[in-house]
Amino acid sequence: MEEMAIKRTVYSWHAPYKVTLGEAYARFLEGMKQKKILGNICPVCNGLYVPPRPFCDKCLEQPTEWIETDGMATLVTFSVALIQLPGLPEVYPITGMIKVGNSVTNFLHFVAGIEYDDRAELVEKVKIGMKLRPVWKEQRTGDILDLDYFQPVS
Amino acid sequence: MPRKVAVIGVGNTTYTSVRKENRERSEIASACIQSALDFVGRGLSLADIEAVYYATVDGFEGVQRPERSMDCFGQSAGTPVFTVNTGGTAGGSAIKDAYHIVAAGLYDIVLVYGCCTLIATVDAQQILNTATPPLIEKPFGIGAIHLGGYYLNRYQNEYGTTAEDFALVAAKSHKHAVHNRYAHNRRGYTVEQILESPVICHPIRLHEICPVSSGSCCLILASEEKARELSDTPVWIKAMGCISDTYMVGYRDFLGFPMLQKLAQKVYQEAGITKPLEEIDYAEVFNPFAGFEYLQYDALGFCEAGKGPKLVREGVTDLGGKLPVNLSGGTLCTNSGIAASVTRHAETCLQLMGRVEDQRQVKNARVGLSHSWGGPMGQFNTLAIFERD
Amino acid sequence: MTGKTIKKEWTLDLDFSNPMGETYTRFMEGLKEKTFLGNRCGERTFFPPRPFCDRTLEAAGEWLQSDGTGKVEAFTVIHEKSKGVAYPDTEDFPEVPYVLGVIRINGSDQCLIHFLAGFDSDDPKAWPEKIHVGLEVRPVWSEKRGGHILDIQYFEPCE
Amino acid sequence: MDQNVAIVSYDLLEYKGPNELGMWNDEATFLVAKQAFEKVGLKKEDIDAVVIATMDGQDGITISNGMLVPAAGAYERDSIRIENSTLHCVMSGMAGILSGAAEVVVVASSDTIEFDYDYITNANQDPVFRGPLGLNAWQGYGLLAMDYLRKSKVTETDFARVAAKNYLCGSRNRYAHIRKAYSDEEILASRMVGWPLRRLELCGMSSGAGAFVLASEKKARELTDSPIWIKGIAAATNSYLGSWEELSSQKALKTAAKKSYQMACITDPGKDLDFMEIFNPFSAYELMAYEALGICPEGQGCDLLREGLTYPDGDLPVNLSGGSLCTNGPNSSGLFRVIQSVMLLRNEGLGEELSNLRRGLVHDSDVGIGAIGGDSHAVMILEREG
Repeated sequence: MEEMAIKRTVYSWHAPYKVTLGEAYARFLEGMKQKKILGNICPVCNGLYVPPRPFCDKCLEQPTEWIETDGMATLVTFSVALIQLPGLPEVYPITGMIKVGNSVTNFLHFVAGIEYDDRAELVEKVKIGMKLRPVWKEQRTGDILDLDYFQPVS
Repeated sequence: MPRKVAVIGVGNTTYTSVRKENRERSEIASACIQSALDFVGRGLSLADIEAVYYATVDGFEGVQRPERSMDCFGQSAGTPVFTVNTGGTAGGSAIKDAYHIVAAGLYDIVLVYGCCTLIATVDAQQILNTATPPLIEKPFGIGAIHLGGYYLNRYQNEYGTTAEDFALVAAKSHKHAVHNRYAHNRRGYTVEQILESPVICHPIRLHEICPVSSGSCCLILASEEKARELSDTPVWIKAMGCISDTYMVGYRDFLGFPMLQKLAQKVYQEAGITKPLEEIDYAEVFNPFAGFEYLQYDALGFCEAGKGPKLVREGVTDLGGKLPVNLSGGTLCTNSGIAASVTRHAETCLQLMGRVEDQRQVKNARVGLSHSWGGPMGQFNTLAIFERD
Repeated sequence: MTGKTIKKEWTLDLDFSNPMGETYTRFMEGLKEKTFLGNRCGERTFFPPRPFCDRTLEAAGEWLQSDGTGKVEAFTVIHEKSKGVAYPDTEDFPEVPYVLGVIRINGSDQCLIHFLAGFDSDDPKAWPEKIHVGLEVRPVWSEKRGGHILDIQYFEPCE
Repeated sequence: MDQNVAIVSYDLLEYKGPNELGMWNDEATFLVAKQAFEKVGLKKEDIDAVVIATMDGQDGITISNGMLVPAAGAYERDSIRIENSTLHCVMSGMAGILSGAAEVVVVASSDTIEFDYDYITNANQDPVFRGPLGLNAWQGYGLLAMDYLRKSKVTETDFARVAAKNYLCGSRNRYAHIRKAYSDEEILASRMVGWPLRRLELCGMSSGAGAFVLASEKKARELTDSPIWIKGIAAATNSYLGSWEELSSQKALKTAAKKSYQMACITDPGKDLDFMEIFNPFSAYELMAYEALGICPEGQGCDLLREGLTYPDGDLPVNLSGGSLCTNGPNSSGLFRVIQSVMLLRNEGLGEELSNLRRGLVHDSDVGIGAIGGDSHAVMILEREG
């Protein structure tokens, strides 16, 4: 058979979804609007969850006690994207695992507010164990990105 | 009493880049299944397969539940297809379930097919980003590579691992992939070439990242009675397990793979293994990023935490060493999505059967290990121990 | 629980490029030329063609050509417009109400789903009576043909 | 089987309309799983494995099982997700127990999200032949219903009547989403969506969640006095391409039924079974299933209905829960039927006094995701003691 250019079906999905989130998510996101980072505490293991959870994975219990943290945090680990990766939103180059207060879990968020010319410099400027503070957006809508990023406390 | 279960057949197709892939997904699958049937021989045909496990992440395939429209699994005879989707571990999860269902006596001969998940993919990172929790973690645009960064950055910070250490373990995979006819990237990058490649996501370099491949892999599992009838080299599943972590990425501390460590304790106990480095003859671990192999050595008890680079420098995990690992080139050299998790098991079985290319065949391997890692941002691990007669 | 909730929306946006393989490519290239191709797999004949036999996995054999006429085996009258994936040329879809049919191309051991149109009545309520199982139909070709299934605009009664 | 597996506990939410639950999938799953454990005194550490019945496209997240498994107790435990049906998940759990890998397995599923049913069931079609036609599940149902209409003596009035029977049952079931007893006339007067099917003959989408617990015989005896035993279970899958005869003959359902009857030593299903819960995403399907399940000869499904045999007060009531027309969680519809059947067998109230049900059949399928071809079916026989 002669060489034949194989056809491809080229298309995109744009599938819409709607959900109503329950209390743990709703309180947390409402808190964001007011520049508050809330957490909740498991009644069995006493672990503090920031962000809060509808249930404690380990104990399978519903955290009942809520607290407002001061937002001060520690950088557990991070990754620096040295190039803008195709197919991903254009965002700050560093995302980190951020432990707020004495949370037993980490908060995935951006680490930014650091001056640089070249992304490669960031690898040296950011350190595991660094102290961080939250930086908020002016316009807040009850969204995870109401918190713009965490910035190293110098 | 549960029955013994063996892997008796392995099927593979050629692997290429998804951009160069011309075959329709059912053509890839039918070729792959036919190669497994031929591998077993002895007149085994599609009609003898009593159930099929299709391992996928269907959202990535461009068709939801694509196996529905692939008439290559014996559906014309009503053969049941079980569609398993647990992310990158789907192959491992499916093998585990197939093992259970044969051990339980519900079927005698089953096929586990690891599909070429990324065949329709335009952009792998875009696809992988859809597996993060929307609304809570997805807006940060993290793909698998960032996750790799979290683990390897933390590992490096803890143990002072050098760029050369990471390149060394990558070069080990690349070196052997050259000889693997079923590897996608067979360029055989050296340590120098790897160190010259750019850092994409600190500390991961380009040649330490898996390609986006097309191609697929399948296994045929059989009950003891059928295995003895159909194979001279059955590879028995000694023990197999799966472990689940939390969903939100933030619930992991990224220092090593503690879940894999817990799973290994359980699976080793079941298989009667107390000294893995001494008792296991071959291992395939899931390394989409070369450095993961080090974290896996720690978790699987091959060495003390952080001592992986020493093992590699001493050649312990290379061909001729005490416990060769990833002589297929690993996921690092071929990552056809879900197929890669089946391949980890296929490669170990092939090594135990003595059926790989001479240049990378481990002599007299009797006990083997296979690992897969996946789920939303690495939520799941599976682990299997194989043994031949 | 306080019953506090928050509403959120999102979309799953993904781009795909799905290879058709040689058999389907050849079939689609045929449509471009207003020919309807099929093939033989063992004892059976398939219009459209199959890449392999679903019973034995053997590669398909001889290629066959048809004028695309066939018979209606089942149909439904679609009264509601629905949203679907934006495949190429779906903007040329028929307006509701329209008829979706199951067609067996003459000689084929496999059916094809496609649109049916061209009945001598504008009243959709009358269509279930106009169309019957066994009705002979033929393809009506689209003006612009890019090598895909919508190169056939619809099937119409032969009479 | 030389060992038995039982359903020992369950919990189920009252179903509502899409996006009306006020919880996300993980929250809903946690709620039901926790309840199911507490009913029989199970603790998190007693759970050996979790099996999830969901599909990514219906959750809007790829690998969406990740979100559910910890909510059902899978942290540090085995878990898997099987997409075909809840009964396929039961087979996974059973295999785990019979192989000795597990003693207690949780099966869970939830629906809290609203998605575009037409869009997703179109995305379930192949992208070469059917997807580009805009084909979706409802349109496929139209083809199947028309075929049935032409092949048997069934009428459109029978379609409406079987739908009305479901709505009648649903109206008495507090777990059902739609609880209005529509009459034949109302159903016939509802708008024509795809001839011959009208809006009230087609399932909608519901939100809800449920979980049930499978246990080995030994463990089941420890946990409960009223175990519900799985006496038979089997699955089969249909071809996607093929002759219309192949695609419309319900071959997979027939195969699965036959195998499960064999396993459960059922020789005359019409007599040996006390009730059935059938997936009926469109009115006609229930009648087609009567035939495929062997409770009447081919072409005579409508006779059973006309004679009243499958009504709540008949000899073999079908869909006492109200069926899929009243409640259809896209992920959890099979789970709903399993739990409703357990409730019937335990006489734990579905609004109707039916205390003599001893053995029932549950059917589940993914025919609802694409309708024409490629559908998997599974049939399970459940039985109580005494």
